[in-house]
Amino acid sequence: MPNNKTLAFYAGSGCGGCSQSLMLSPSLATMLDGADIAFWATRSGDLTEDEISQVDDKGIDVLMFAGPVDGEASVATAKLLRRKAKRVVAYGACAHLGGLCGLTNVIPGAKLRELAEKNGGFIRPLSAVIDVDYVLPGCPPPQGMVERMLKELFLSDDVPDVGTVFASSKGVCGECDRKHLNSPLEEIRRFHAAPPDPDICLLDQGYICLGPVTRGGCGAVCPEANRPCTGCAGPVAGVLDQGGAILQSLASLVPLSGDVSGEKEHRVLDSIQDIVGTAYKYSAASSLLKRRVNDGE
Amino acid sequence: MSDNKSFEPKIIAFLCKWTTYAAADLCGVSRMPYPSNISIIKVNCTGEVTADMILTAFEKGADGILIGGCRPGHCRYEGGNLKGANRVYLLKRALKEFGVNPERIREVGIAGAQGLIFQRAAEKFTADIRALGPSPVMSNA
Amino acid sequence: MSRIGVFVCRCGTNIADTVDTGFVAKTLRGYPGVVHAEDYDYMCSEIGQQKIRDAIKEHNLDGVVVASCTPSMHQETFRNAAEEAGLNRYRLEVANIREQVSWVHDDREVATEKAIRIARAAVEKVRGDDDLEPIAVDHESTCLVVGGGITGIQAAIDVANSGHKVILVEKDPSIGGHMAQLSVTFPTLDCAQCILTPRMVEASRHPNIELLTYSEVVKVAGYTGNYEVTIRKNPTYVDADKCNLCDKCTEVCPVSVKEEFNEGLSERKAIYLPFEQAIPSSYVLDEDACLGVKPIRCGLCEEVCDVGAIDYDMAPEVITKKVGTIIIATGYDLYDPSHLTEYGGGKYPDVVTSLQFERMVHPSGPMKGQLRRPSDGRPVKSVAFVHCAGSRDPGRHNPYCSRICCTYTAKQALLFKKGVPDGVANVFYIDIRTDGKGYEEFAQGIISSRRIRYIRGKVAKVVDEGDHLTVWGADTLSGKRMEIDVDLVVLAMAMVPSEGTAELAKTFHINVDENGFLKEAHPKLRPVETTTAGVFIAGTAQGPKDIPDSVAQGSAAASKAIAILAAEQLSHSPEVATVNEELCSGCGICTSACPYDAIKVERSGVAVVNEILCSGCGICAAACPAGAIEVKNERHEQVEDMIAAALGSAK
Amino acid sequence: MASNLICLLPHLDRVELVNGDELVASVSVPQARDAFSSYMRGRLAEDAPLYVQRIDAHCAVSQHLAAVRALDACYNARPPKGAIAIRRALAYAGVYYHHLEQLFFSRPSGNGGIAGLVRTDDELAAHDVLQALRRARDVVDILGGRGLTPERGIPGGVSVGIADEQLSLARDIASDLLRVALRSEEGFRARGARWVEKQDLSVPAYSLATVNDDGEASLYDGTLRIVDPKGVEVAAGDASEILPMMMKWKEDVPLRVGPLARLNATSGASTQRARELQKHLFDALGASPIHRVAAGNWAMIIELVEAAELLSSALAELAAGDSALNASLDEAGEGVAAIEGARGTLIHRYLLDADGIVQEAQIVSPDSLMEADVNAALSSLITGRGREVTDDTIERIVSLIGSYQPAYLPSAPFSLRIVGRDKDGRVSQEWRRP
Repeated sequence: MPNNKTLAFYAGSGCGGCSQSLMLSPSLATMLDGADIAFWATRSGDLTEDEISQVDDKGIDVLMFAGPVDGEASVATAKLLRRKAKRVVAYGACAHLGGLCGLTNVIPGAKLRELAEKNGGFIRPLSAVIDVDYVLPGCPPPQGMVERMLKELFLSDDVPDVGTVFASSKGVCGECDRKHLNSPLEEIRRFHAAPPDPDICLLDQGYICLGPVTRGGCGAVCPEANRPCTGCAGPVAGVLDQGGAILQSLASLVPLSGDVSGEKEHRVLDSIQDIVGTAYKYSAASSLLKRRVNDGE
Repeated sequence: MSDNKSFEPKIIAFLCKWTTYAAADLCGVSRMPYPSNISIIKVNCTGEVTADMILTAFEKGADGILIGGCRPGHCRYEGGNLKGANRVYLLKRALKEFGVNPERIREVGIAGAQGLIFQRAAEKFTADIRALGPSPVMSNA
Repeated sequence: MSRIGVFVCRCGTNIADTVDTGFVAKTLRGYPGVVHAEDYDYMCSEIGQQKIRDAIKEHNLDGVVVASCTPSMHQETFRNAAEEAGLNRYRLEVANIREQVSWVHDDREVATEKAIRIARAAVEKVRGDDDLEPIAVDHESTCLVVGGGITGIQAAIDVANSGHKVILVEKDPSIGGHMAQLSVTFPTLDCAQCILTPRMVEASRHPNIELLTYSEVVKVAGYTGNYEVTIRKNPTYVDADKCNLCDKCTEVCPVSVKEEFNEGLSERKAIYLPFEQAIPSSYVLDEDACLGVKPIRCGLCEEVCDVGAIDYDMAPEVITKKVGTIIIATGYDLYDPSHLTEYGGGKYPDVVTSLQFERMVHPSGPMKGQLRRPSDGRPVKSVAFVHCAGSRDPGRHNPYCSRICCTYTAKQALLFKKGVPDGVANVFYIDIRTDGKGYEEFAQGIISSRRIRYIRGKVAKVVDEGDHLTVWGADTLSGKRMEIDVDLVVLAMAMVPSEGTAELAKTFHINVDENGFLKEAHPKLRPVETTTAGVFIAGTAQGPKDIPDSVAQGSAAASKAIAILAAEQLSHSPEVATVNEELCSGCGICTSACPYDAIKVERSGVAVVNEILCSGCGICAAACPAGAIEVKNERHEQVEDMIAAALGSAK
Repeated sequence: MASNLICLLPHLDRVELVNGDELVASVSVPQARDAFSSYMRGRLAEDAPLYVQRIDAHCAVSQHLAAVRALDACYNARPPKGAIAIRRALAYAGVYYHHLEQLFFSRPSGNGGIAGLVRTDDELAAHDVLQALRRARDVVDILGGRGLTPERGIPGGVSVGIADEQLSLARDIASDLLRVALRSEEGFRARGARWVEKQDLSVPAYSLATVNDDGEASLYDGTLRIVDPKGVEVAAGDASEILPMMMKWKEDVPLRVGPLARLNATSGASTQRARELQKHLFDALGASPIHRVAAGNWAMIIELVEAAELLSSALAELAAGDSALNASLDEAGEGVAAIEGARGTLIHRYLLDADGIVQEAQIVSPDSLMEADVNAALSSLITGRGREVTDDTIERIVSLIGSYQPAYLPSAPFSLRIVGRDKDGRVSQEWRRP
């Protein structure tokens, strides 16, 4: 059926992966057939504030917003765009969670932080500055999820419920074919040594995999490629803080040694390196703590 | 650092209903006062306390979090307190990365009969959090 | 929108002195979802309860908060009242504003403000509470007793007498345990066999008791009321029903090994009768000692057996039994004397353990009651008894007191003096602990008779000089060094958990304490219960103790077990973990967190809680990476809202 | 500057056109000093390939492989043949994907890209190209383990081999990709070549590219070679030798990287068809080295054919079920590697601690290598226009920047700002790329 909606794509900043993921969708042509395109900005420079202002308020049926919000100017643009659109999709990990950019919120004492602070902008997920109606997770969003979004938003008579996330509410594990042995976590392993057994659950083998805390819908592509899930689709529906969730689960997998001092368990937990880069790779900016603070440390 | 004299810390205490919660009750029964800064949330076991609970408490304005359960080796649920302690141990490492002083979380193991120990722990923790000053987390929105 | 009623108790002046209860009620009235709030003098009074009942009906309440004393005091009272008014009892929560507010804070303004926050947090909980119903469970009415010593026998008989079936499992070929080895028992000095044997017979003949000797429990599955236990019966190679105890087999058996019952002081054949009063009364072929039953390499016993009781084709038999409760009474072992190198434990033949000494003085023991040195058979004229051998020595051996050694050493010294009136008995002690009924009188009688020399001090060293032993020690009262030559040294060995206790605890999903003894649920209030419902412990498996205490615990455990077995159905708290199938991806992390094996990932790919096994501790919920597991009426959102309310923050 | 990740990479930010009274022109390629290093410090080494490809998704494959190869060097690891074969094929697929996307979807013409394109009645149906792009992405997916952003590269090898059926699927796709590449080249030659011939701006520059043992262009590994504007070799060596030199050069020596440089600094493409197609280019514009700026587009489309050919032969050689895919790793240390990224030579350097945690990280991007070259070109353009700023000047600047296409505009998600300043240095005028 033809799509009579007015739509727009806006990537304020970011790496360009999101616009490619949309462009490559097999349903793209169908979606565009009959649609009005208000604008298609793959970088902020494609579009000025004036140009956006010329669009009627609520004149866009669906606006797809990609890239992080990272300063006063981008907050203002996001708010302006919100006025113009009936429905806003946070498209991709940056808009959804802050994405890899969010790690800059946590880097201590770096030049980056000073620069960001001067600019009045930490990385924020889109939902922190405007109401977001739908979320398309992923870095970049996997094809299956893009397809689902296009179908539900543009090619279906029913409008998805506000709050719909075009991914599974369950974790990646639900889609992973690896054999799960329920092994205790006694040693953290990395790609220093030989790569993991491709048939057995990565956590079972001691590799930190964010599959359990991360929304599925991707088909477990990374574990399929014999690499752990790094969490790009954000936390599953039941938790608020993705990093906290994986950390509590990892700690739970470490068997109690019987020694109440916990020394042996701590040795295992201490061997987890780069906690933030591992547990909050994409979600630091949308974590409950949001960014690094100065607590007299 | 802020003016600590006028600063009244907000402290959430997750207390195991079998032990430290009972110790807090005993403080009451024995009329042993402790700072009113501490608000108690009863839990079945400190092993029930999730990362979301701790981080939510910070996000909602807690300056300190006291986690009180059984003494090590005495958990009713076969080491639930130790499992909880391992989770907090790891979470504290993340807090540190976010610049939050991990001293804002303290774990204690206090038996139900140890009212005095709870009183002292409550006093000490409140004083320590007062010295640390307000948590910067909430103003982070 | 919720319809919640809030009742603020003044508790006379207990709360009202410090908390402005009227203001609390008034403030709560303006809180979202609260449709009724009042304060009253004593909410727990009949009038107070009636107020709750009336308000539930009048305002059609779907939740109630009572801000009063600690929930452990009156939560059940209030819940009963609510239930009478037709409200599900689990929709009532208590806000603790007495013990945790009015009694610990004195500033009225501060306390009132805090009481408001605490009450609001309780409102947040109630807002999320669901109707719950206790879980009813059918159950088995058989009791498994593990261990056939005096404790297990007592427990088995008590349960059997209540009309329930009992399966009594013993790993040795006979029941009786260590008590069967003892000479006489303190403080009455009656013969151990004489009081034990009737109990052994009663247990073996009781119509409700099924005796499984030479057997071990290898697996336990299930939960209270419904356990399935797997038991391995080891082959005795002798048909007990056919064996007529003619003893011909032992005469021809060519293999001799140390006899366990006599603590290695004598020898037995590979085919043997455990002891004269053994039950079941049958010979046993010790497969490890035998020259070979598979293939048969000797066959002499079978040849001489007139009744054809010997059956080399017997094989281990694995059976499963369904039981409702379990009592574990697996007893103790002596600490290995070879750890006491300074005393020559396990090395010098004339340094014996207290149990060996029991056998030596036993009239039907290996020496027929005539004390002789194991090394050269000379009569024993002088003995050094050493207290606390391996006990009360935290650095090197066991930190605890083995409780019975002081008294039995007094008894043993007395037995020695009776048997050898001109003999010299020296007792080295740290201090004398005789805490049982009549024990102090018994021991002091022996000590004050001055026929036995009590020396306060530890033995430093024992040296085997060939024809005698030299005991080096010190008398700490006089400060003198001691060097005594004796014929025999008796070590009052520490009691330790019987071999395999740690594995056994794992099998039964219970804990051991820091010394390896089975751990009770509460050291004072729940001494025979464990943290696993329906599994009880008794006797020296739980810690060192004497016969009367062991028997008392056996009976105590039996009564606990009977309470479950006799119940029509078991009732279980509905506040258990629940899995949101929409969120669970089946990662299985919860399964390793559960202390009770109560959660499993099913074929469907989601975790499933066995509500009957679940204790509602919530440890799985905090392990779950997906937030898919919650404890009923303690859901994540409820707790997060409670936190916000307790902090005075907006949601 | 925002804390957007793109600022971690040196990238084209703006063109300074006027400085007070004096009309000058210069591009600026700023990088927050040590920003990338700060971002990566403390991260797991094996995660580096995952970060970099998401900083720069248009060149995700090149970034991934450059990081992976630099990590090989950090661990002194020599990946086994099987792993190199997979990585090579991935590199070719990445270059193909990039070039196709750049040439058809990210040109600074039309109304911003895709929306206009789909409605274009080009003789090469948009649908076909889009389909080819999707299929190229599928090959990246098969070889890299994830579409757009590969996962397979790890220090010392690859995380896992490729299943049989996947491999044969990739082979089928590859032959189709070659077909589309050849048609594209034909189409370009018919229309685009004339355009290139008209764009007469020519700026002599040094050229940098990677050559194989036969001196031909190599898109995965080999020796870095620099030739002077006359085509005479001035330096050759591996990345660790060339890098310090680059850092000294890039401010003032006009250096060119990318498809045109790969033509100039080598004996030519390593595949037969591409070599034949290169002859057309030489026929039109003279022999190598070619300094006509606009020729970059032409070189790029020939490289599209080359990448397709290389991909086909690499896939043909790939043995499914090869289990020796990982080398043992030495103690972690410092490592530098260069790869011929789609946009030009891309150099990564990492310093790891003994635990394999990143201590220092550096990316030398084609943008930064070419800074001096672009400035020379701009300067030449402005001088030729009598220093008068008209709309036409701006158009020409945009077009010029566009001719550095492989390395410039489309891949930077920032807009190109053209800035005029008054005497006091304040911005008096600002143009944005349309």
